[in-house]
Amino acid sequence: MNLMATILLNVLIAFLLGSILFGLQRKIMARIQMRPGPPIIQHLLHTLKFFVKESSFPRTAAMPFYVAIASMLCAIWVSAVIVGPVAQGSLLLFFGIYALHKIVEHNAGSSSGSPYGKLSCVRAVFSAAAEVPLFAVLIIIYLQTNTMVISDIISYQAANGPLLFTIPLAAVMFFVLILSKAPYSPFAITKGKDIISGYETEHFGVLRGYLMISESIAWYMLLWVFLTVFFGPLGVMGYLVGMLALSVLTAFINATTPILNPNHSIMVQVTFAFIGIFGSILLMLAF
Amino acid sequence: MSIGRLWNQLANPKRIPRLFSVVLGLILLVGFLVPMGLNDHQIYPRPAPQEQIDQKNPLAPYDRGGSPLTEPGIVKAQYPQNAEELGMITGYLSPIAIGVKNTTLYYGTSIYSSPGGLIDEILYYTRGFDTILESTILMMAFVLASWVALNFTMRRKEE
Amino acid sequence: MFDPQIWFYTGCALVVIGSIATVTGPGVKDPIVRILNTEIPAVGLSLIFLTYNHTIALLTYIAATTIITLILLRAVVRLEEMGAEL
Amino acid sequence: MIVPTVVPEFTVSIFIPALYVGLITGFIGLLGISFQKNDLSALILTDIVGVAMLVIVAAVGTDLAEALILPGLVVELAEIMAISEILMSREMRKTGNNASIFPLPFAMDMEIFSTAPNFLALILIAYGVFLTGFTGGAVAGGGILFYVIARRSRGLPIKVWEGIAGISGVAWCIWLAGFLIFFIAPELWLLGLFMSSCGILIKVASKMGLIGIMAREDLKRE
Amino acid sequence: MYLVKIMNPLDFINLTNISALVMFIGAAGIILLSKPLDKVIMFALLQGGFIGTVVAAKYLDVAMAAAVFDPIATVVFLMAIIKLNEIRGQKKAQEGEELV
Amino acid sequence: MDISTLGGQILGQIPLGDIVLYLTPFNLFMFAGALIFTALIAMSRTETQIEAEFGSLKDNEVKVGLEEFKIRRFLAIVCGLATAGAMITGDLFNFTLFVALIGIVNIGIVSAVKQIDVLNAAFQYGLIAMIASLPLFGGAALVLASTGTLSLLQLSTLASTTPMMYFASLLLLMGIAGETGVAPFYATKAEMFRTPGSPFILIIHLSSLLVIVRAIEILLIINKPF
Repeated sequence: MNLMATILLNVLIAFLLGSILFGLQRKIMARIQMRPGPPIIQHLLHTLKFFVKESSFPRTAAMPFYVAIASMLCAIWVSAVIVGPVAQGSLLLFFGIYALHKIVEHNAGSSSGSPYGKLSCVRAVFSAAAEVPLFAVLIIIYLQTNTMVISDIISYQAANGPLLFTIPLAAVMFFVLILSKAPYSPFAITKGKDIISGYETEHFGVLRGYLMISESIAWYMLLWVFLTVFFGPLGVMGYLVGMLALSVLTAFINATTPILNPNHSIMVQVTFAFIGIFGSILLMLAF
Repeated sequence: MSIGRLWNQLANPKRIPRLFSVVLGLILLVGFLVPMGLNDHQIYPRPAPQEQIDQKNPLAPYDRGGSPLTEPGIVKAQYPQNAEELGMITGYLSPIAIGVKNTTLYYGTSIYSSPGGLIDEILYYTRGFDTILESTILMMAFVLASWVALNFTMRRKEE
Repeated sequence: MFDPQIWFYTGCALVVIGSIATVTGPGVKDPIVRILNTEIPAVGLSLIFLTYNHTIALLTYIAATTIITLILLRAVVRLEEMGAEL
Repeated sequence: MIVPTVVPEFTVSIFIPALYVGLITGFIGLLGISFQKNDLSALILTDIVGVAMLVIVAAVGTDLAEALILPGLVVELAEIMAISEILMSREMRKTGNNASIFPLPFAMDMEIFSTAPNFLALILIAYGVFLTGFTGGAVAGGGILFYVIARRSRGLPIKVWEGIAGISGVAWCIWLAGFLIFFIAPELWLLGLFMSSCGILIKVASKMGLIGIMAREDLKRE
Repeated sequence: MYLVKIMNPLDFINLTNISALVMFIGAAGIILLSKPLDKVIMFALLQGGFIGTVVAAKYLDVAMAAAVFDPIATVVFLMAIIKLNEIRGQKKAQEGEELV
Repeated sequence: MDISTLGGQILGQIPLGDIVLYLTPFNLFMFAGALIFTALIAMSRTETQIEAEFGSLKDNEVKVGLEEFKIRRFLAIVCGLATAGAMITGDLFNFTLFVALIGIVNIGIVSAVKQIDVLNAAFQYGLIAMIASLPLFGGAALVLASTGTLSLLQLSTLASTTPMMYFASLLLLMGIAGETGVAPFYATKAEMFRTPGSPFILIIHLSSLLVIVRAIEILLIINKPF
């Protein structure tokens, strides 16, 4: 029962903090672009709003699939919270969850039958191709710490100092991964405004609510993993400050860069990945 | 902006197999720089080539000892504890195979390719799961080919 | 040099020569010539199997290579027939 | 001692040459594909790459290596077939189904077609049934295929085709049951062996027969 | 004296060496001859050499299977070549008509 | 070096002769994920793709025909099962076979469509899948040659990694990259997604990403950097 409570608490924290960070991000972006911007809790309110709105399903959708896939996205990120903050399990498992998330995201787009969703789906496949090399981060972390289990990585950092200083390029690669998940980022080709809202175009009511909840949790989880893996054991304040700092940083980047063409977005990420991989290996050989 | 154009070219499906094969070819060349050698402690070792046929063994080159239904042959499997009847299949000869064995010296391959024999032992018993997959791959490839053939390439006049 | 070595090195030579011939032999622009040239590495591979005494694999390979040839020839004839420009 | 405990010296000594031959062949084949503009030629060249793969696997030189080669090459065959079919389908759509523009009077009265097929096919099928397993399937399938191509009879309905495909599915199930017997009831291993080997035989042979039916469409159109 | 005994050229005439030679000739023929039909004949030579090698290895069943499959491969090649010639001939004829 | 530092502690084994499947939380999660998606695909119908018709104000509905639907669903289910299998298998060669099966079935799922571009992408992907069988099986054979075993449980107990094993795992990685279509070889695969039939193309993507994650585990088991 205690475990259940911990899980619920963690999921709730993840959801609330994720939404507020998103709101903050939009605010900062707006201010950089000399706009007033929405209030910080806008994203949270937005999410809650969708649960009281009427749900409707497009006539063209692939039926049980269309509903199940949006609910699945939520389930996947809840299990990510269980693997991450609650159980501190294997990092590999976390990346398995991330892979599932990519799939769900891409099929939420294609299952509605909307041409915008379809384009978003094709782009999601493109971008997955770019994010896969970033899994190399995992290998680099493993080579450095000899373990994949998050709790062991934390204790390794407690003994040897944060990994950020020993494998900085891996941290940069992971940051690119986080950046690609942020809305309005140069790599957010799946949700670019040229294809309306991408995979979310045809989701209304509860389904959209599910999608937004899982986006918030995903953002929280990615930041959590980044902070845990590269900064070592942190207190509550540490996590809070770190997450704020990262959100502000991504907001600055997103506000000042244009969205890239899909092919270029991928190749930029792949180039980052290759530089990161070879650079990290060289650094590790050097020290 | 030549790098942008280059990146766009990489998205052309026709170029991908070519690109892949160049990269793979270069990696194969790396193989010449790597010191390699065969580890002689292998599972399922076999006698030197032509050794059994030179001894005029009618079961050459697949004789691994044992006698049908009574005594298991010699099989060096990875996990012998997982296969209770290990070696029995190698030792088994069907009645026809026994007939062939007594008639001629040079049909060992046929004898051991008929039910029984070492390859059957590996393919069906110790590594049977592999064979399931292989026959599934075969089946899927044929389902695919015959479906395309039936619906598109053979009934072309009807369309 | 005893027999298996002769088989082995003959097989190796055939595989390498045959694959070079398939890639850049004279007249390989014609697909049927190319398919005929692929038979040389196939025979070379058969010899390598023979050296290692993989006779059951050899038996299967002899049958399979005939069938592969048939499939490829079918594709060639059919594509030629429909006047495809690849 | 019939079976040595370690791999014989001769096998170890030819490992490096065999491996290098595999790598060189693979390199040549891949280089060929990368410079090849023609899709059909690229398909033919993948055959060379397959040969390189088989050389590398064969170089290990144990019984296990042989067991890995055996189905691998049947799979290679199946993949070539599937992909060539897709290529044809694509070209047919591109050229707008003009495949049968030329009515071909293709009469080839060769002696070998009237007498040899029955005899050769009979030998091959009988031999294939005796061999069983993948090998027997390939041999018997070759026999069926040759028979089907060379026979004059034409117009095999799709139902027969589906029947063949069905048989092969059943054969696959028989083989699965055989595999399970090995682990669930090891004392019945002989039954398992026969089920497995005959299942694979029927499966491979019937699939090879399909190729013959397809090929006849092209080569023996009357 | 001993050297002479080893170097006896007749020792090199055995099934293995002859087959290897035949195979090389066949391979060279397949590669170098220009007409596809000639190539098929050289292909038969290559196959013959291979069967010789298998016989030298004393695996008669394999040799038998190879001997059965060889003519099949040859026949398949012949059929394809004849058919292709026919198609090409027709295409040429058609193009000629169009020109006239 | 021990498997439990990668995927969590080993919960059990399923011995099938020489092929021993082992279960860690990581493997089980991926296995279950693949199965859930397969079940979802098995019971879904396909979506209707709406396209604007050129030169008029009408809409064009692209549907998947019944025959095509059946064969694609069948292949998609097989692909899902193969992915699930690749997640828990404990044998290197077995894993490569699963990957090869996934490759051929993926081609099949899109080969049934009628768009020329998609067929072209399927053909080019098929070429890659065939080429990739060289590094895939070749890499597995080199691991066998240098260590004398294919079982991952055995491989994880070896004391050190030889350069030959590094080379072999490089080949394996290339093979998996080719069969699953990761960058920079992604284009063939993404083009195949332009066809309708979303539940089936899900499995194409699912299989490649899950296989990549699993491949990382396997490569780390083979290579012991310390």
